[in-house]
Amino acid sequence: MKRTFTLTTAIAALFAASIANADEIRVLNWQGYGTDADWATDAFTEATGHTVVHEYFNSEQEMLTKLRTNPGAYDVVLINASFTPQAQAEGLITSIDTAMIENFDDVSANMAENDDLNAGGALHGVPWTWGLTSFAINTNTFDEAPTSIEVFWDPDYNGRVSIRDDALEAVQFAAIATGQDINNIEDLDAIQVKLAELMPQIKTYWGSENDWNQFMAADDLDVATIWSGSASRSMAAGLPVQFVVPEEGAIGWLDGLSIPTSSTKQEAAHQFIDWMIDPEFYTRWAEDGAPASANAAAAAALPEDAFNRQVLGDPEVVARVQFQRPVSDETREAYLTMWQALKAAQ
Amino acid sequence: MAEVAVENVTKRFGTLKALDNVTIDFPDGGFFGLLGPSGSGKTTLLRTIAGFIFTDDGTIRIGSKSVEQIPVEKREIGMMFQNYALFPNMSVADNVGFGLRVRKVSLAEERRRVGEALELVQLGQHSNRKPHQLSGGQRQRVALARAIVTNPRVLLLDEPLSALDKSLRVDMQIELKRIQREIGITTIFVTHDQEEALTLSDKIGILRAGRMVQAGPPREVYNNPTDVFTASFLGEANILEGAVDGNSLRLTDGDAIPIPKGLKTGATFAVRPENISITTEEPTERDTPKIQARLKQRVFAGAMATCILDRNGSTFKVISRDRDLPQLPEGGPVWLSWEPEHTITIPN
Amino acid sequence: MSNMLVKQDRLRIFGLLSPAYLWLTVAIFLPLSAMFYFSFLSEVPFGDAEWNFTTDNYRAFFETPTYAILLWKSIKLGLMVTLTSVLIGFPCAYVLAKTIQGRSREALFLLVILPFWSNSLVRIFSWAIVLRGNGVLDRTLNAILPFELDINLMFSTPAIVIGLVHSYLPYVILTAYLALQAIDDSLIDAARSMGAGKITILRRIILPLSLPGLLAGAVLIFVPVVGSFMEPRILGGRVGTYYGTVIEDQFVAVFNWPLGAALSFILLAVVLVILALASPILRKAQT
Amino acid sequence: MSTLILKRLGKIWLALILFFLYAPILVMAFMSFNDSQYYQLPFEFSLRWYQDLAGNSEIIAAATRSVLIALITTIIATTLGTAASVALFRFEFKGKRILQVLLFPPIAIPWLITGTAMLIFFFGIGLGRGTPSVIIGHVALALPYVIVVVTARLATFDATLEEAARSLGANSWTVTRRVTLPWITPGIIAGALFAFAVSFDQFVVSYFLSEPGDSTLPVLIYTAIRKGFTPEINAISTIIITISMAVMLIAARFSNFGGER
Repeated sequence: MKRTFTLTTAIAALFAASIANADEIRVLNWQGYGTDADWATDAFTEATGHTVVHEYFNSEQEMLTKLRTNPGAYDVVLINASFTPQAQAEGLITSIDTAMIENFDDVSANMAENDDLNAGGALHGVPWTWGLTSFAINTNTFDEAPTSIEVFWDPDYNGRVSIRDDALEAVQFAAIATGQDINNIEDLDAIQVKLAELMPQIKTYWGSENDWNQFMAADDLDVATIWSGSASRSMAAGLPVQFVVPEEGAIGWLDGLSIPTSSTKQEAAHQFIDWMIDPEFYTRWAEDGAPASANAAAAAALPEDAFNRQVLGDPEVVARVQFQRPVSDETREAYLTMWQALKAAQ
Repeated sequence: MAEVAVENVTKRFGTLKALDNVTIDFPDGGFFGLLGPSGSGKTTLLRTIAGFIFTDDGTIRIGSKSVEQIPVEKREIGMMFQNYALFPNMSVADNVGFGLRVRKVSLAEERRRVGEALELVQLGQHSNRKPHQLSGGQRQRVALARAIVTNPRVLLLDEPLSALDKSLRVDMQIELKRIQREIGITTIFVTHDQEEALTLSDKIGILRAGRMVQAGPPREVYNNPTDVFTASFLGEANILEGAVDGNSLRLTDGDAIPIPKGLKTGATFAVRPENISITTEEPTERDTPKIQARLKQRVFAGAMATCILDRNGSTFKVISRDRDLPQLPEGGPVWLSWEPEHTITIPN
Repeated sequence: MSNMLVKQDRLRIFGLLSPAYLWLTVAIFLPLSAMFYFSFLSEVPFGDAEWNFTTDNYRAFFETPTYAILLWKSIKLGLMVTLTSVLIGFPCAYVLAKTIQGRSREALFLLVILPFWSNSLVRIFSWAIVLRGNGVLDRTLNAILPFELDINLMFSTPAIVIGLVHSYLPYVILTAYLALQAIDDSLIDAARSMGAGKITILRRIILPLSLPGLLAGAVLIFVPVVGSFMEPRILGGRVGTYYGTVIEDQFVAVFNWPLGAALSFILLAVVLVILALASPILRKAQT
Repeated sequence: MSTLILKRLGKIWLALILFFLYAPILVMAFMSFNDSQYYQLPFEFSLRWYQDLAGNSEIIAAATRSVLIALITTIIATTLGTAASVALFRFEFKGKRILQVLLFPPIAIPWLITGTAMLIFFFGIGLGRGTPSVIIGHVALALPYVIVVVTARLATFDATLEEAARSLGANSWTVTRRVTLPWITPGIIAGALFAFAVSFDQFVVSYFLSEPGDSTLPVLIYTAIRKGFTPEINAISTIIITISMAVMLIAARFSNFGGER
C-alpha cells in the first residue's frame, strides 16, 4: 500500500515537473552582483516556476576552474568579455540562441556585436553590464575633483593612496597614466618606472569592495582606484566619495552572461538571462547601486539623476574609455612577475 | 603460589645477548634475589619472567605451565616497579583495586580485599589519598599492596628498595620479608645491593654479561664462589694466586701456604676479610695459612675496623672487631692468618 | 619497554595507525602528489591544453630573485612570530599549570582556546579596527592618557606580527601547558631543597622537561606562518607582501598552478630542512 | 623577588594575555551593536544587525551547518588522531620517523594549495563535491594538529604505568582506557578543541568542496568580502562565541580534564 502511494506521488511529481517545466538552475557569479538579489530570483521563480541557486567565485580564473572541473553543475555563468574567447575556445560555453531572449533586441548594437562576446563567430555571452575601472576621491579631502590621473603621484597625498592588488589592473592603470594603449602596451619599462614611483605613495592595496569601503569609511585613503559599479554603491550607502574619470582615460569592461555547454537546462537558462537584461530588473537593481546596463532600453529607463546616466551616459566620458581585450597567459604572467617584484621591493 | 623455572633462556637485542642460556629455578614459596652489576641481564631476566619480554629460546614455567607465549597480563604475576608506577589519577584504594577490577571482582569483594591488603602493609587509613600525597615509603607500600592483592602466583620486584634512604630501607627489608612469609608467595627480586640480596633471599642468582654465573643459597654462594667474579662481587675477597706444590700453594713471591688436600691442578684462592686475623708475632700453629704484610691504613668504623695492607704490591683487606686488634704500627710488618677451612678454593 | 615486534604488536600498530594515515593519504597525500606532479608540467592538463614535462617552475624560483627575497622575508616573519609567541606564551602556560589551582584552571584553559573558534577573517578585521589611526586603540589610549598620542599601527610589520601572534598564541600556550602540567611538583621542591635558585630551576628542570611541548607549539606556529598570506595582506598593506602572497597569486590571479605548486613544494622543503637542522640542536638542549 | 610577588605577577600576566586574546573578540562583539555598516566609529548602539540576522536564513543555515561539520570532524579527527598518537608513542618500528614527518605537509603547505589539490583529486576519483567530501577534507586537515598535540602530552607519560597495569592483568584495551587515556585526557581535549577550530574556520576546502547552496559560514564570509559583509557576520559570530563559552564553562564546572593530579 505504502509503496503504491510513493510510486504514485513520484510519477505525479515527474508529471507535474514536465508540465510546468520547473527546473532548478544554478548560476555562477560574483556574490552580490545582481543575479542573486532575493527580489530578483523571487520574481523569476514566480514568473517561470524555475528556482535559482547561486554559487560564487572570487576571480575569473577560479570561475574557469569551476567550469572545467564541474561539468553539468552550472546553467548560467557570468564571464567578463575579456575571458569569453578563452572559455569559448576551451568549449566551456555554448552559443546563445538570441531568439529565445526577447529583450535581446534592445541591447546596444555595439555591445551585441562585441568581438570578444562573439568569439568563434557566434554570440557566446549576452552583454549584460559594463563599467569603468577608474578612481574615486575622498570628498572630505578634495574640494574640487582632480581631472588628472597624476593625482596618484601627487606628494600631497603621500600614504593616502590605494590601488587594487591585481597585476593586470595595476599595469593597465599605469598604461593609462603613461598614455599607452592598455591592450597593446609597447613600453613596459615606462610602466615599471611609473609604478615604482607610485609604490611609496600607497598606503595599502585593496582586494575587495569590502576592503575599499572600510578604508574609505575609516578615512584611511584620499584617492583609490575603483570600479564604477562599486563607486555607485558606496555613494548610495553614504560614503564621502566621488567617482572620477580623468582626462587620460579609464579602463572599460563588459560582463556577459553565458551558458555552459554542459548545462542540461538550456531553456531555463535562456529565460533567466532574458530576465537579467529586462529593464524592469535593471531599474530596480540600479536603486541599490549597479553598473551600467548593456540594454539601451534599460539604461534609458533610469531616472535623469542616476549615476549611470550622469557619469557613464556622458559621450565625452565614453570616448575616453579603453575597453579591455583578452590577455594571453604569457602577458598576464609577465605582468604578475613585474607586479610581484614591485611589491616585494617594499 | 607456584614454582618458577627458567630453562636455557636466551634473549638477544640486536647482536647483544642480554640473556645467554640462563637456567635457574625458584622453588615454591621462596624469596629469591637476582644480583649482578648493571647490564648483567638481571632486569631482563625479571622482565622475561614477567612477560614484558619474550624469549628467543628456552622455556619459562610458572607452576607446571610453560608461559613463554603468554603475555604479561595473562601470567598472573604481581610486579612492583622501581619507581612504583602508581597511577597518578587514582586514589590509593583505586590503585590497589585496579587488578581486582580488571578481573571483574565484585565491588564488595574488591573493597574487602583492598582493605586487607592495605592493612597488611599498614596503610589502612590512607586509602583515599592520591599517590602524590604520600611519602616515599608509603608509596612503596601501596605498590606492594597493589602487586599482591590479586593473589598472583609469583611476585616480582624490580629494585624494590633502591629509591628509599638507608634507614627506611632496612625497615622495609624486614617488612617485606614479614609480608612475604605471611602470604607465602614465591618472590623474585632484582637488586644491585649484595647486602640486601644476602639478607632477604633464600636463594640468590648472580648474573654477569647475560649468563647465570652461580645460583644457590646465599651462604653457599658466599662461601663457595665458583669464580673470582662471584667471590669479589658478593662480599669482598682477598685473592691469592700461585702454583700448587703438593699440599701447599706456592705464591708468586715464594711463600707457601697449606691448602686443602687432594687439589692437584691450578686454582685461585680467596679469603674473606672478616676471616683474617692480624698479629704482630708469627702464629705458631703448623697448618695455619699465614702470610706477611705491611699495614698501610687502619679505618675505624665504630665496632668494626678495616685494615688495608700491602703485600709485595698487592692489597689485602681485613675486617675485624676493633677491640680484637692489637696496637699496630702504621707501616710496620704484621702477620695475617686464618683457619684452613676459610681458604676458599675457586676452580679455574 | 618491550621493543619486540611480535605479530600481535604489528597488528596493533597497524590497527591504530592505519585509520588516520589512510585518511591522510586519501585526502592529503594523494592530492598533494597530484599537485607535485603538476609542478613538473608546463600547463595544467585540463581539456585540450598542451603540456610537457619541465623543471622550469622550479628553475623560476632561482631565476626570479623576488621569490627568494620573499621566502627569506617570510622565514624571518615566522621566526619573529614564533619567538614572540613562545616568549609571551610560556609564562602564561606556566602560571596556568603551576599557579592556578582547581576548577578555575580548566575554565581558563578553555578560555585560551575559545578565540580560535571565531572566524579568522572576522578576527583580522577586528584587529584592523583596533589598530588603525583613530581606531579603538588610539581612542582608548587617548581617552586614558593625559597627553595626545597618535597611534596608527595599521599597515605595518608590527600589525602583521600582532595579528599572527594573536592567531597562533594558543598553540604554544596549550602545548607548553600540557607539558608543564605533567612535571611533578616534587621535582621542583627537590631542586629547591638542594638550594637551586628560581633561574636554575627554570633552566635546568622546567625548560628541559617542558621542551617537547614547547617545541610542538613552536612548530605548529612557525610552519603555517611561513606560508601565511591573509593576515599580512590585510594588516600589512603595502609591506604585507610575503611568500604566501606569490603562491596565492599563481592560483588565483593567473591560472598557473604548476608554478604555484612548485613554489609551495619549495616552501615545504625549506621548512622541513629548517626543522631538520634545528632538531639536533634542540635535542641537545633537552638533555 | 618573593614567590608571592612572582605568583601575583604571573597572574597579572595571564590576565593581560587573556585580554590580548579577547580584544578582537570584544571588538567584534562591540561592532555587532554598532549602527555603521562600515564599522565606523564613534559607536552608535543599534540592534539592527541582530534583527537583520534573524531574518537571514542563509547565514543561520550556514552557521548551523558549520557547527555540525565541525562537530563531526572533531569526533572523527580526535578519535583517529589519538589512536595514531598512542601507536607512535608506544611502539618502535621502521618508518616511524617518516610517519611523523608526513604530518608536516598538511600544516606547511598553504590550505589554498591543499584545497585545490583535493578538489582535483576528489573529482579524479569520482568522489565529487558535497558534505561528505567537505568532512573528509576537514578531518584530514585537523588530524595532524590532533596528533601533534596528543603526542606532546604523551611524551610526558611514564611508560612503566602501562607495564604496571599489564602486570596487574589488564589487557591492552583496559590499559589504554584506564591508565593511558586518563593521563592524556588534557591533550585529547586540547586536540579536539583545535580540530573544532580548524574545521570551523576552514574556508578553502569548504569553498571548493561544498555543494552550491550548502555553504558554510566561513565560505559565506569570504565570498561576502567582495561585496562587503555587514556586521550581521559579527552578530552571528558573537552569538556562536557566547554559546560556546557558556557550554565550555559549564563543561569545565562539571568535569576534570585540566589534568588535576
